[in-house]
Amino acid sequence: MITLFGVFLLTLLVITAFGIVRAQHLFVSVMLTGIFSLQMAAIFFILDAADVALTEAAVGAGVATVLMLSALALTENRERPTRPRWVPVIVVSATTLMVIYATFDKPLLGDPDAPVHQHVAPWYLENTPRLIDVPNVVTAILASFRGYDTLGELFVIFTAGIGVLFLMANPSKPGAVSLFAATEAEGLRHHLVPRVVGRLLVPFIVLFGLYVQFHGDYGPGGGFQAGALISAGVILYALVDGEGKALEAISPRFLRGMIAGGALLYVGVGIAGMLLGGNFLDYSVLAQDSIAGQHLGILLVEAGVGLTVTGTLLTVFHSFAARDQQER
Amino acid sequence: MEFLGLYNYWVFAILLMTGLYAVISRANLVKKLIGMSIFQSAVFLLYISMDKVEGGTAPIIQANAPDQLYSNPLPQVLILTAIVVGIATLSLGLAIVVRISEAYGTIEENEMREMDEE
Amino acid sequence: MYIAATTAILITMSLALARALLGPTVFDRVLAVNMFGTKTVLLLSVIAFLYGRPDFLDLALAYALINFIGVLAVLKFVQDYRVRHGATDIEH
Amino acid sequence: MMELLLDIASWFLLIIGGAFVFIGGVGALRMPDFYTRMHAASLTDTLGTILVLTGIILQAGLTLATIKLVAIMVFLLLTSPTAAYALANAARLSGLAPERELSNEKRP
Repeated sequence: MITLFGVFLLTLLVITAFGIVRAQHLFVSVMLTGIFSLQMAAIFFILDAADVALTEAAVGAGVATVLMLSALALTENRERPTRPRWVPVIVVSATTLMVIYATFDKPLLGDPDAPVHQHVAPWYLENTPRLIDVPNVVTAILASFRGYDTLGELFVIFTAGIGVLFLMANPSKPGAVSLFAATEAEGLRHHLVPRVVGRLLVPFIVLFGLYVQFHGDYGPGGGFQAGALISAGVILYALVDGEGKALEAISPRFLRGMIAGGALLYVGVGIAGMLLGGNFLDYSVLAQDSIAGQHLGILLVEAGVGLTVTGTLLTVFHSFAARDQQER
Repeated sequence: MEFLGLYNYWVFAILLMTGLYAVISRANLVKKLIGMSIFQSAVFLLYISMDKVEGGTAPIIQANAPDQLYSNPLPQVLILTAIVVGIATLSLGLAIVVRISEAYGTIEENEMREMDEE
Repeated sequence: MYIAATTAILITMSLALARALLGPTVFDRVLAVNMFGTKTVLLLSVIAFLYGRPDFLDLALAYALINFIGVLAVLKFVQDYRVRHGATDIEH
Repeated sequence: MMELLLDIASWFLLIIGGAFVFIGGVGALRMPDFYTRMHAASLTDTLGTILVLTGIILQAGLTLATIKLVAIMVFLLLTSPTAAYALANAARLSGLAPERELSNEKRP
């Protein structure tokens, strides 16, 4: 039965994707992207990937829509009508058919004998309780077994944050019209209902973010999800109470410190392992016995991830929201 | 019901090419970025479809059920980080589009090309 | 019984999607997104029980908390758009 | 006996809740203009949520899951009307008029 639900959702997903590409109005595309992300999260959940679904939820519902809208506010929200061109249609259709033809050799969905399930995955599932002793195998692999990967990904996020800062940091021209966040510098302050409810929810969102951060060893969660959730909470605060208040609460300097500090914390844990006589990112030597060391290492590394993700997403949001539109 | 076992992969193929179509056929830069993120989501779907094990559950080990089957945790780790990296790179792309729009006054590729040729 | 509720929610999702694709105004689409969000929260809660793993309710909780940020962003977008352009060509 | 009663109650709530959710969907699709559509969607959103989540709570019993479900319900009941308010406000600000009312007034 659940398979059928999955098939239904996947069909909706395809329809939504066509709608996104077809829409002339970019605002409509962005709204449909929101629906797309909700469907993806539900599908990930049905496919037994709770951690991934939580990530998609945290990123797609709060941060992505707001970022896209603030970018649209700075550019245009209407696409010029283009003539349908036949070469791309033909190329794309032919490739689709070829890829579909290729799938006939793939093992069916959920086949336990598929090659992917034979190689390293059983080892991880078998040895995580013995070597690391946290229930959530995804967190164990993310932070410990494949710590190098995650370090790399973290530095991609770090670099993207630095890139946005470089691109958007130049001072805007005097006399330019202030926009998105800066309308009367007030946020939604004269809308009483959103303001009250928004203010009420901000602490709960941040609290839930912290729960996801520190409960990540036992349930779905971890630094990536928590970072996205906490930045969604701060973005909500910026929306209801104005950009200035949010910047007062967490200053840009502090945010930049978070971006760099998180990455440094991650690398620092790795180097600490080396100094204590292990390998880079080997947490076993951090404490008296190796399991306690692993726990400590995972905690610190996830905290580093959370710091960098929160810092980057908020910095990006502030760079977009505080930017003035230049005279055209 | 047997043929539904490949349905996820067909949807993957269609989504992948829908995203590619938006990237290669549309002149609008924001639309291209949205197409890129559809492309990205298609890849996520492919990986997550492969992690499913029939009768399994999410890989959070339950101490009270020693014989429980679990889905494959490895694709989940890869995609989990990729989603957050995806939003970071998307924001970098949007920042570039905003700067282009400030420099040219448009985000349509063909109009920019005309301006460059003048 | 979970299956009946899930089916109802899924059908409602497709109705909301139809509204999002048909429009005609931008706000209809935003309404559809918001509806879709609420339905996703319900769907995730019901499926968590259908699967017998109620510890995955965290996901539904995350959506319940942050899903309306998007709508607030739209309100702000419209408000600023109006201040900036004085015009209302955001619909259609 | 108690078990059976709880089961029946929760099934009843789930089915009624599903029905309300579905009616809301039909309303959002079929109503003539934006404000009526919003009316249909937001009202049934609230009631359907209460019914479905209460139905699940009866199944869950007294566990951590119940606390999470109650939290989900409270947050949805807070955010969903807020979203409806924000949306109606945005539509009104941008000058979208309730269609029927206007056409009735114009009619002699």
